[in-house]
Amino acid sequence: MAAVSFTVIGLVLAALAGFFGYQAATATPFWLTDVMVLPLAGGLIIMALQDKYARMTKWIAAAFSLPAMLMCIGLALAFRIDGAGGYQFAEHASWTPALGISYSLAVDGIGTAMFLLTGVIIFAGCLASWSVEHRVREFYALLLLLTSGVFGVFAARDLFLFFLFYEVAVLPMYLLIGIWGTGPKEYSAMKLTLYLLLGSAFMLVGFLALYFASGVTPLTFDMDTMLKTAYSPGFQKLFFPFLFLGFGILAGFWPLHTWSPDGHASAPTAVSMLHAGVLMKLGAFGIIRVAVELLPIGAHAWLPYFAVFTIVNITYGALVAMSQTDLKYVIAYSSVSHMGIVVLGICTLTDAGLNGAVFQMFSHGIMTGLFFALVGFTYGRTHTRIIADFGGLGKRMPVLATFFTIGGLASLGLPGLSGFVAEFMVFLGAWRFNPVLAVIAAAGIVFTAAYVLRVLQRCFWGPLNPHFADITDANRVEILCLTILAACLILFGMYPRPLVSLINSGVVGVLARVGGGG
Amino acid sequence: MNGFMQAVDWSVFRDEGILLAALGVMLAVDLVRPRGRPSPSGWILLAGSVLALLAGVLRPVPDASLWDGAYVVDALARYFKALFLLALALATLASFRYMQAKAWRGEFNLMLGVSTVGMMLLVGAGDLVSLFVSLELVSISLYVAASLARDEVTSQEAGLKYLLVGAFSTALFIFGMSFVYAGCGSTSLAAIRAAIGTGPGHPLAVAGVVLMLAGLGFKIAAVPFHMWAPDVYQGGPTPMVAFASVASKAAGFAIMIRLLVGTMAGLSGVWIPLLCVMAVATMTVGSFAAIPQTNIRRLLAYSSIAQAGYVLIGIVAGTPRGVSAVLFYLLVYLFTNLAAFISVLIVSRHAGNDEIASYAGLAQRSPLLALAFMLALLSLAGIPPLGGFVGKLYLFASAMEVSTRLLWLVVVGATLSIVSLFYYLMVIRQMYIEAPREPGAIPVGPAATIALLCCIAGMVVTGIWPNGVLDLTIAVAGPLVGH
Amino acid sequence: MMDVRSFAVIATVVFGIGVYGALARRHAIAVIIAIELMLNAAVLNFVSFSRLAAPGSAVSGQVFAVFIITVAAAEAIVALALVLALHRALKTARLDRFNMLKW
Amino acid sequence: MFPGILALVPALPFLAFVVIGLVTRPWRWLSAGVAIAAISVAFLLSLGALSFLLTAGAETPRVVELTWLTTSTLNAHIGLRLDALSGIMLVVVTTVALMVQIYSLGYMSEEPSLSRYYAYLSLFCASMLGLVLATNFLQLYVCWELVGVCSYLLIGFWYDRHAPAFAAKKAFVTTRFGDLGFLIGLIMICTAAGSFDFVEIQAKVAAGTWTAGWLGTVAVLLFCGAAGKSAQVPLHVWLPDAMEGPTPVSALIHAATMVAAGVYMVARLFFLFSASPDAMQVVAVIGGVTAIFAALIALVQDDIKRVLAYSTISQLGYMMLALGVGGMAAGMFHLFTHAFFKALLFLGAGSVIHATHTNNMWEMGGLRKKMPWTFWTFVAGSLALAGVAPFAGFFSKDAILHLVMGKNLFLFALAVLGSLCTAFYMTRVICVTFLGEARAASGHAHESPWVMRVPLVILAVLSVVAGFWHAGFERLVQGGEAEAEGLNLGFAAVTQMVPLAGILAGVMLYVLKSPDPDALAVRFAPLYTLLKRRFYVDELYDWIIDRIVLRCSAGLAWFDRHVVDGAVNGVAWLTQQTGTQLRYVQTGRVQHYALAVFGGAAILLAIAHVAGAF
Repeated sequence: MAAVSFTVIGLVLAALAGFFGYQAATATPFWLTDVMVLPLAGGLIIMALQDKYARMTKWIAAAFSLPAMLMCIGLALAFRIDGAGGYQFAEHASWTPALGISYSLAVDGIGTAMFLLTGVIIFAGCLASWSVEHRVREFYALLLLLTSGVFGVFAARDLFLFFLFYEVAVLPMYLLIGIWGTGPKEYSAMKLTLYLLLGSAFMLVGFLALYFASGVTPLTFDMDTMLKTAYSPGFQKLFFPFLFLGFGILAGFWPLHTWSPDGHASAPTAVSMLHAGVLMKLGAFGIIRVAVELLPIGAHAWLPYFAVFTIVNITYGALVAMSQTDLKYVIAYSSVSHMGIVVLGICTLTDAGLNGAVFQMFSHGIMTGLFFALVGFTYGRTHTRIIADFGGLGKRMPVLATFFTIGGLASLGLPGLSGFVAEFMVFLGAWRFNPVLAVIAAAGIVFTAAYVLRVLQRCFWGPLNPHFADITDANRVEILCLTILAACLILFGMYPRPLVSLINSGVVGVLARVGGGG
Repeated sequence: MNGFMQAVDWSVFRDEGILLAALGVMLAVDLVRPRGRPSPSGWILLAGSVLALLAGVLRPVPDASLWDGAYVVDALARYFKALFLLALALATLASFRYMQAKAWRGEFNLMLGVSTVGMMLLVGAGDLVSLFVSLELVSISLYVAASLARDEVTSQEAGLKYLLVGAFSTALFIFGMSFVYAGCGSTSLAAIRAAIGTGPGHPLAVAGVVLMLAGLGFKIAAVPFHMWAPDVYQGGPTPMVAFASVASKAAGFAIMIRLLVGTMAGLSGVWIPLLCVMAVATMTVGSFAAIPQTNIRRLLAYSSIAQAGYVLIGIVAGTPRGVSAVLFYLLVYLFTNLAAFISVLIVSRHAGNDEIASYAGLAQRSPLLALAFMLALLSLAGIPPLGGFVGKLYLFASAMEVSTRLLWLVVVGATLSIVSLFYYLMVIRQMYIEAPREPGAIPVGPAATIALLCCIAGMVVTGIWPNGVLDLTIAVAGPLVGH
Repeated sequence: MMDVRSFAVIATVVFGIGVYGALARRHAIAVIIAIELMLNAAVLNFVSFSRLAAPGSAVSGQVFAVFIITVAAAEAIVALALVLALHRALKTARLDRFNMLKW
Repeated sequence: MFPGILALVPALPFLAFVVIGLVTRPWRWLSAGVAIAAISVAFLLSLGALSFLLTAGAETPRVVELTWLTTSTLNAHIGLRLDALSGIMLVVVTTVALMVQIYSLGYMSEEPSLSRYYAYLSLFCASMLGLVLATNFLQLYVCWELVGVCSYLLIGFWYDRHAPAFAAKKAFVTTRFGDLGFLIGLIMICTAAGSFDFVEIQAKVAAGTWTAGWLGTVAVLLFCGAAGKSAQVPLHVWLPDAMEGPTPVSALIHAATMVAAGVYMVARLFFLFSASPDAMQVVAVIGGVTAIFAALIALVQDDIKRVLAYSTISQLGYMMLALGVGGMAAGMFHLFTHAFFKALLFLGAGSVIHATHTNNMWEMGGLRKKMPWTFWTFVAGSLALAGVAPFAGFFSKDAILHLVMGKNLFLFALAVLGSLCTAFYMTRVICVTFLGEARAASGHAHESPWVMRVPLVILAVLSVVAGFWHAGFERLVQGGEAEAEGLNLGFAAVTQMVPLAGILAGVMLYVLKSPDPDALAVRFAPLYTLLKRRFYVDELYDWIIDRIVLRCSAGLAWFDRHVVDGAVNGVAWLTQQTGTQLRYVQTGRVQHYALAVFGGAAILLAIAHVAGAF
């Protein structure tokens, strides 16, 4: 077996080296494929690793996710914002011409922002999983596989490819939650997987409809071709809900959100981070990229109604979070609430709203990643997540408490942290769209403040629970993980301009297609 | 009819001949074999099927028509023959170790071989008579194969049930045929097609077609003609079930394509709505009834019932794309279901039972087996990047292409695939999430490993690079429809 | 034409009797005989309908009938063998007793 | 040079925050030094800015800006705006902050987390100065929230005790509630104007772009934020509880600067408020009611800091009242003087608390001898607060009363009554705390160290002399052409009677004990209880939160788990049940299978027949 595993590892490395070498030799960098392939290669190598080298797993995972993150940052820096932005780093290759499938990748400003988010979260997620001891290799391999899927969705310009990556991103969750989760993990894993795949089934129907109705010969899944197609209004109105709800499930759209609290609460730390941080964004991303962009008339017809549901998302999520007793449930419901802001921003179809929505996708991704990491670290020390069991942990864990405070403040939309920028833009957009909704949505943030501070007060403030008299504060790996995340929150909260400009270059394209109000 | 005595170009039967020759050798060897020596029948069957397959693929028999079209060789026939031989080869390869200790393996292999020959003749049948005879050749040899496990009463019960329900359905089938004969005045498919034309058709013929649907439904295990399937899948010898679940089902779809799409397209107004009903019922019952199962073979039986429902969508579409989707899906299904049954074969032999609970911790006991089984289940559920996804996508697409009126069928299918995912995940949960109940690895054996790897490769290749197979199926399906 | 129709009616009646027997009788042998009856109804049809057939196709109905009889015999043999084997194991030939495989 | 260099004013404290947080955290005195150094430079720069304004004139605001974020339709900046208002506020904030930071060296000398303390203080100063210098609505809001969070962190500085933890949360949530109005108002006006910029919006308001009614709505919404921040009724409940924070923090944030941000905001947006008489009326009434309401409660409080807290609320009410009746300069002048004497009073109270380790006045007493510096400076502050001539408060309050009398007699009556109460409760504090015989906690009290005394003295001096800048201040704020309103001596002489009466009453009750205050409390028991329980406002809010919000929340949580998720699980259950039931159709009896085949065929025939196929 040793020979086999070394052979496999050698082959993967050689393929990787060959791939990069080819790019270097021909001076044609496949940026997006590179970013996508890195985690996958890491995952394959980890799977091929023998058991006795299992302790190397984490380092390999970090060694592959760190360059992925750095490349994402490079991607964001290299993205040319000047002018209309548009799609960049495009790659195109024929795949299955008989079905009109092509390997077609490209990102616009929105996609680039999501790449950045994913890169940061996956590296932080690898660090946050440092304490996993059970079946480590499978854990990291699945985690990295999933990440490749996520990258793929954000870059796909072909609906088939989009769907393929989408499933690759969603399905490993079943095992990740089922094997390494806590609590009713099998139940949660099953619920999450079935619910999300039900969404994807509806998406698929929508995709096929788009495919046939485009009327081009030969038929194609290429999204750029579909963008040029004017689907009939009746068609758009019929299929928009399929796509919106299909993606909406993943985006935590009320009332299709109940997989999220259970799933996030049961999932292991890094999986919660990735899931709430990145995967839920796939849903919102899909709504923008597929539902809204391809079916603009349908969007205009349906979104005013869906917007009402997002208001429920925001306020209801916050109110429900208020009376949760389990820390992870609080954060899960807060995700439901915050994702409502994202979808509301999309529903407004305004410049400010869409920019805010995407910014919130980024911001919430980082913030919720930070939260879940913190909860994971705390749970690792206290072995409880029940809020009432905590108390005064700040005394013993000042570092964790500080990061929790930063996360909490970002969550309640404190200016100076990235959450505010996003929420503010969404509210601006929502006001133009419908003032009543904007007011109710804004009221939601008061509730958010209430429950976030309540959690802070109950868990980290107050007299120290003597039960935890000798727990320890965060270690170096954890601090690194938390610092990366918190730095993003602060950086883009203090000076959002670069990120907003990046996102705006994509939003301009969406609005040009949708023809939304300014 | 004057062709019967004509000089016949027997070379059109080359592939069947190769297999038959192998069967003859097998019989002879088993006869002269000294007692106590292991029977080489498996090897001979494998060699025969692989030879026939290679011959069929590398040197395809050219198009031909014998006896006024009572037997034809065309692209469709060649495609299905290759498919049957592939199934036979893989099933034989995988069951070497399983069969080692069985006293009845000689007869069993013979029956599988005969049934394959029957299937190969069946897909070439161009006349109701030859169709009926070859169909019965397939069926009777499978009845026998199903009941051959003499050491288990359940095997015989399964065989008898299979036979009785099969004979009952056959009776309906040929009763229907007799009306078609009355309505169209001929048993030749070409003549029947001409008689039906595009018009509403003779009422007797219409009634006959409806009755024939019952017989076809039995073959593909479509609801409500499916009820034999769970019992036979559970009771029959696993290699037979593995083989029958893919090959016999494929044979059923082959004659469905031949009869309905190829011959009775003029009556599509009659059979399309009926098949729609059957498809929905089949998908629904298959998906739901599998949920409470605790026996893996029974679960897979219901799963294969559900799969038949999906394939029916392609027939319902009735277009070249629909037929090619059916052909594609059947090939994918071959790899997928065989992978599943090979895993079952190995685990059941090791565990001594078929309980799903025996799969607990399989991922730790035999990673390859668990991986193959998981991929098979995911492919059945239609998850990319596996062949099952492309196949299902293609089937759904073919239905949506026809008209948006079939949209509901696709929505039902897509939703039910989530229901079926539920029980597939339950099995995956046992394999990957639960801890092993007993320690120790489960050995797979080299032959079965090769078979499994072939199946995995088949699933993955059809999922990631389906181009070749797609082009082939499109080429096969093209001439069948539309004239 | 009239006689063909009446043959068809007779065949249908025979078929119906066969169906009834196959569904209602409990003894395996009786059921097998009933199924033979159903097959024979088809045979009757084929023979009588061959009069309606196109001139060149008349014989094919009769040939079909012969094949059905042959195949039915083969089927019956296998069925009887299985009933025997089951009878040896379970000491009964009642079909409703053969229900170890269910649900 | 100005105002670009002013970027340093908020930047230096912010840098101090970063440096303390990342570098000097382990060395607490070094951290304190960094913070004080930063604020000192900021203070000097602020003084420079003010003198620049005084010499170069403050008619037109000087603005520099930087793009903060930009999309196709949004254009948000951060920048610096130097004009009279911001110039004055800079000085007020930096002065008080500097005093408080120096004072804290003594007051917090035993605190192990001193680094954290100074880090928070620095962050607060940075945000507050950013707020003061804001050029646009967005920046104002951003800094507005940031000072709020600093307040939250500092109130909860001793987070390992329940009360501060709770008070901090309450402060944040309550102000946040007001900020909701601010946010909505801000979105309304900025969406309508297509800009966040004060200058642009002011121009549009002046051009009559919007109706007074609409502007009034916006103004009232914005005022919600101001009311929350400045603890106006009914959002005042957080400020008394905020006294759980360290006393210097109370002096800086909850007396002099942050709570005055609401007043500053109204003054800054005076162009908007003054465009709507209705909004002005709202501001005035809320201010007037707050002034008397809080003063009444202050009469009966036992906690020295709470008395001062209610007094702060009351004084903020006066400022709002002044703004509401159109006296922007008067309001701001009261803010200016109040900052010094209220900071002084808090620091004095802190000195007392530092010495006695209690907040309860009734455990003190007789501290005059033991803490003379504290006593005399405290008296100076009290007289200023009471509005006794010629202390600073006299000038500012007199201007307000004069203005109000001209506008609204009812509000004037409230204001006068409030003034009476003010004098009375300050007298009460002094009598109970410093005079009379020593009680339990006063036993080993001693004067505070010099680092605490020096700020007291400086602030005391400012409390005495700040009032004399009255005319200059008004000129600066109103702009050169506006005629500064002189002191009306006759009016002043009459109103001067009010605080004197209050002092007299206080002395009678608490020094001469005739009538005996306890007896009065018994005699007017319902009224006394009403005041003691702070008009039951806290109880009302608790009831609303407990009974309505939390029950709603629990109800929704139940709904989510049992109805929404119940539906999901119900579907799953139904699916499983269907499967289970369907499985029993498979009876195992072969004739049933055959029946199904026959039945199926029959159904197919029937369907085909019904459909008319044959």
